[in-house]
Amino acid sequence: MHKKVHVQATINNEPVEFLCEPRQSLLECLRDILGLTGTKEGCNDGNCGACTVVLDDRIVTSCLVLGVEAQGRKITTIEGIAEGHKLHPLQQAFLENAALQCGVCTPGFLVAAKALLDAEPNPSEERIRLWLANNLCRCTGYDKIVRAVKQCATEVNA
Amino acid sequence: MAVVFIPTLLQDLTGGLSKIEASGATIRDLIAALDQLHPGLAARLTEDDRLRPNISVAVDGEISPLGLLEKVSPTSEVHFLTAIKGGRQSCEEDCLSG
Amino acid sequence: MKWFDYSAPSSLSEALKLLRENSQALLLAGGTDLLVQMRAGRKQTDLVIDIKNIAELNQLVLDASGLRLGAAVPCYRIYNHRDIARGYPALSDVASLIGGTQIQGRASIGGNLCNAAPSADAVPLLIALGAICRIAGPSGERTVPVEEFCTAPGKTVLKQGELLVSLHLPPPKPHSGAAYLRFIPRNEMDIAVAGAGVSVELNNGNFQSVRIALGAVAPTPLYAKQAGDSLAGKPVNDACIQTAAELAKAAASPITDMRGTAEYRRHLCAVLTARALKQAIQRAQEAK
Amino acid sequence: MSSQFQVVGTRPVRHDGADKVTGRALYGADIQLAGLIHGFVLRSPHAHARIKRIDTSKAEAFPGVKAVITAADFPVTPDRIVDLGEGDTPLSYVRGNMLASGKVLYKGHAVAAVAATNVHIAEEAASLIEVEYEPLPCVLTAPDAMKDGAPILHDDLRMKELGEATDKPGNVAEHFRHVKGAVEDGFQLADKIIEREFSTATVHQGYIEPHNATALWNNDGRVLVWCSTQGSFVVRDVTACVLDLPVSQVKVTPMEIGGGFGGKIPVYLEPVAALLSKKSGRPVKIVMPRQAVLEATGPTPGSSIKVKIGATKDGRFTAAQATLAYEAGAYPGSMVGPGAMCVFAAYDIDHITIDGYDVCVNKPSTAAYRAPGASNAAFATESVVDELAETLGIDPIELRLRNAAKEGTRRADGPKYRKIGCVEVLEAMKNHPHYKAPLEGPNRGRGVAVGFWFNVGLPSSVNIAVNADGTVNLVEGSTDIGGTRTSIAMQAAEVLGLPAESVLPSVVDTDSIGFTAVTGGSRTTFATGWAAHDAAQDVVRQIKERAAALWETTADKVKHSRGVYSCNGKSATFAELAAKLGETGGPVVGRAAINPRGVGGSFSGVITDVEVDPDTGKTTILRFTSFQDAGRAIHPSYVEGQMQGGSVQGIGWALNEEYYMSADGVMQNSSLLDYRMPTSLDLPMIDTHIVEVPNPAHPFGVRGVGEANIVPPPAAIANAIYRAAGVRMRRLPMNPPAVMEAVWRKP
Repeated sequence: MHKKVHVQATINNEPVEFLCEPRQSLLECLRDILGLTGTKEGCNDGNCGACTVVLDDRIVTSCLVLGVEAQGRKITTIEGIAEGHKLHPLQQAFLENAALQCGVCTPGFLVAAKALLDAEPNPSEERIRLWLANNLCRCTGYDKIVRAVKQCATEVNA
Repeated sequence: MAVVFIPTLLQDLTGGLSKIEASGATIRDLIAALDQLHPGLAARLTEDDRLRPNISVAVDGEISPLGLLEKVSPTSEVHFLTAIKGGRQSCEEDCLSG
Repeated sequence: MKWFDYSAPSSLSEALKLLRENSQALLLAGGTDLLVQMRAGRKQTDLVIDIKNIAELNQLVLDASGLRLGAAVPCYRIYNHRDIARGYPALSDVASLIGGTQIQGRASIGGNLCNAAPSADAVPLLIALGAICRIAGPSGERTVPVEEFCTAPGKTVLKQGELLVSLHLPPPKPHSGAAYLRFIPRNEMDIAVAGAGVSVELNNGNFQSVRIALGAVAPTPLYAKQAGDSLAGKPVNDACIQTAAELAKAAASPITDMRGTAEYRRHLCAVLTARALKQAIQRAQEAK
Repeated sequence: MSSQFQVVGTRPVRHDGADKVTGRALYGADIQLAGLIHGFVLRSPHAHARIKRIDTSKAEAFPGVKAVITAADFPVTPDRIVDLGEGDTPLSYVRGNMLASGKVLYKGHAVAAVAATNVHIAEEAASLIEVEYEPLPCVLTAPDAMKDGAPILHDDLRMKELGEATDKPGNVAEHFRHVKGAVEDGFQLADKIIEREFSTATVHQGYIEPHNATALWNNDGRVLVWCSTQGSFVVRDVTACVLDLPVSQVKVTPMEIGGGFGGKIPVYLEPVAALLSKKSGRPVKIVMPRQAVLEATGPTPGSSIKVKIGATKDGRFTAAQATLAYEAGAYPGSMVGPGAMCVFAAYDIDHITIDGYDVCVNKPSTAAYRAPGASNAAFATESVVDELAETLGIDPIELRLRNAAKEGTRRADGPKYRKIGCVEVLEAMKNHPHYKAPLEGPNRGRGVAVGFWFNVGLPSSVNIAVNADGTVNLVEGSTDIGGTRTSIAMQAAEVLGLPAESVLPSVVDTDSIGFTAVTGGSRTTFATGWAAHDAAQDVVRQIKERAAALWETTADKVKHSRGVYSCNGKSATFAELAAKLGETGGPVVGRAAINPRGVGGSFSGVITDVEVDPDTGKTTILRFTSFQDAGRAIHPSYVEGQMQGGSVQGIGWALNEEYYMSADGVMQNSSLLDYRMPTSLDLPMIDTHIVEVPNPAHPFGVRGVGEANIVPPPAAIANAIYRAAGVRMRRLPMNPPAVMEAVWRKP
């Protein structure tokens, strides 16, 4: 008989335990087991970035991580970006710049862009575009997304 | 009298005429009048007392959502339009996208 | 995906034991190729062995003997390593070319090599840099020059029960430089239509030695030995570069597929080889 | 611009913004229900084959499997023509595309479905279904499918002309023709005639969210559906029709939708999920894998187009002729109709003939994609116009201005234009700094093109309930793909004299609002916005009555201006009156259900600068400016967003996107790695210039902005590549190998 695996991890600064099948991706575990549906599935092969989460200190596509690999790791999802009722400045910048249309890629972009600004407070437009090239958006043409990230960087530095 | 533009592919019934004047208060009346002049036209434009699936009607440039019930004035221009997936309302209705 | 079990051994010996006991086991490093292939049904297994907890496969050591690069080291650790950026800038380039930011958080150079795709970005450069593969298996360890590692699309010299532990790069020589350039239709997130990795060692305005390797133009990454050797002792000028580029082109045997025609790929071999040589020469000239 | 409005033309934060930046917004795949199980669809490995036998017994016996269905599980109903919101289509085609019966017509065609306790089990069980196929030769392009002796998809298909069946069997479902004037006479008047042939590859809308559907066949017999769709009422009607239920027995709750662009109008999964639910007694969720999205939903047609235009020396177009053959995919109904309506729509030409062919091929059944059919057509026309401009020595924008369609111009398909903004768009392009800026450097070129999309009206319903705190709840049925909750709420706010934030919009299920057509055809801000305007007026009327009751006068004496009601020196704000509804007669609900006329078509234009690498053929977009007549921009940020999004989809279409098919009909690039949509690194900022020529019919002048912006980009880029590299590209995509090979062939 196949046995599920018990996994302990820290997700959005909370200790979490769950049971999963080894074949279930971290994305499936987040969404279907833990109810964290803010992380989206777009392609399930790492090419669209909609399922981006922070795994320890790096952004990854959670569709290409097995849930069992989360054992002992620290994960941040879109649900962990805002501080309580206060939106993160990047979330605010996305709203003010109309940097989303359908919004399904938005969680992935926010998680990825926040990781960039955490590491590099004032990236150039070229740097932003390169960093975000693993995140596809089909609605906006990226213009307003890049502007929102840039504006956020400028404001935080001001 | 209203001016009715006959689609190319119906002109076999009108002896090649592309424009016909006819009178009627509604499209239904107009088609009846046209059928008097050129028998067979009504059968090509309607079935079961509604416009055929591939036909829509425009009155004064405005595709009508009402079809046979659309009112016509004596100065109206009426086009019967054909469309690929055309519903009663218009072929434009099929061309929906986000 | 069919059910599989998962194991994450913390030592090389434990991993080798698991491999010995499960002949169909698959190794998981970054998973960016493996999980995609398993989901598409191209690979199946009853056991996935996660090799990321094994120290030898995570080493990243730069010293007088060169660079020891553990097979599971993810790309970002390579390009974030300042000394690697200084000593092996072309390797930093390659690590930042594979996939996008998220993929680079997981994907490893070792995985790129073991996946054995003809288009693997890291491999032509590893060949040009003269990398050696350290392989562990049931009968101990062995080493294989990287140009001999891939044997066919998706196939390598790894035998039953063996795994790639690390890659060893010789220390950079004075007046040497390397570069890898690939051609993709987009600017990121794409598979190479063709790629060229080169390393050059200069001596008083002449080429001392040159290694050239090509990607995506043969069933395996291709060491174009003749093209590189043709430059030894020759002056550094456009005519010589062009001659080597044409030899590289002649060495290629590409296919026509959705990424480009055979003719186009051959053409790109010459273009990319020439461009990569120029970049490597510049690096060599800037090096001490 | 104008100060006549308080809310229209401003840029408030969208009402659903907080939900969408925190991950709380619930999209179709996010729904969780007690007892939920997961479905997986088994798909054909062949592009064309007869199904000899299906044996599902092993799948049914697999542990964890709760239900298995095939086309045999559909209720047996006679074929008929049904109105499915997408036009009239035979039920057999709609049903056949959901689960094949008899034959599979494309690789990826659904043949069976399994529901199990998790998706991996469902997938594993599906692999145990035995399907015996008799493979048949396939045909993949319109020109090949039109040849004598081509493999035939539908044995019973006979070509139609104006709805009349002929006895011609084959793959051509329909041939139609539009004639204006006498085209041969027109060509006699020309000094220069250019005729060229073009082809475009099949491309996909590429929305990031895969199709999904969850259904529960409830114990009371009602079918409840949660899904991602552009039109909840279309899903309701199609599901009811396929399952042979009255529409009232189906309730569709539209979840947030992760992009559509026309591709989420057709229904693929909902009736399948419902049947699995009926069989298993459990709610069933199906999420399409990305490969299935590419292989088995509706891309937009590949096409073969011939365009011929004649002009006088001084640049007047005398005649134009086009033949368009579009690939319908597996079932009749390509977008050749609208393509034909748009092919010469930007020009005032006396003599035109247009022939259209709708051709079945062994590829997925095509669907709408943002101004469907028009980009293909404009690529051809605008390339020929550019070549004429060069030959005649006339500036390309000037040549277009000399021939621009205007009010009173009659299109070849019949209708005369009312007030349109074609000339205004061209003038804006001519005067834009981008067009005047020098373009320096080798291998660089600038191209321009224009495009048209007619937009649509269609029914919409809106209810507005007044809250005691002076806000209102606005309820509507248009799924919100790009911020339309806000553009609709803003129109109500303008009428009510309230800030946008005081109108709280909700998109609701099909039980809770009157019929509302799909979010498509650029209609939502136009038509549902109009309904919101009318519903708000209904509220104002009722509030006046309440004020009149308070002030002991009659409603006609009460004046309303910007949220303040007054009469004989007394005045009260909307909020003050809203607080007194209880004492003045109870709740106030305004409503409107409309089917508007007065649709205003939208013209668009592009100026772009490119650089072509002479060694690789790769095109880089250096600068890109999009122009569009919005009529009125309700929320300019989201108008710009539509223009930028459409532009970038057009850039992808132009440069890299295509269905790369093997000879046996298998898409070789069915992933987002190899179906190369533009990434952020492939693009510059996309500049926008909104033109506003108000639509005189609409209360705020709205035309609709969702689509026309994708029409000119491929042609503009082709024209720019010509100036950069000296080659006229007549096939899309103009990817690096194609450009390189054209450069090699250059004389």
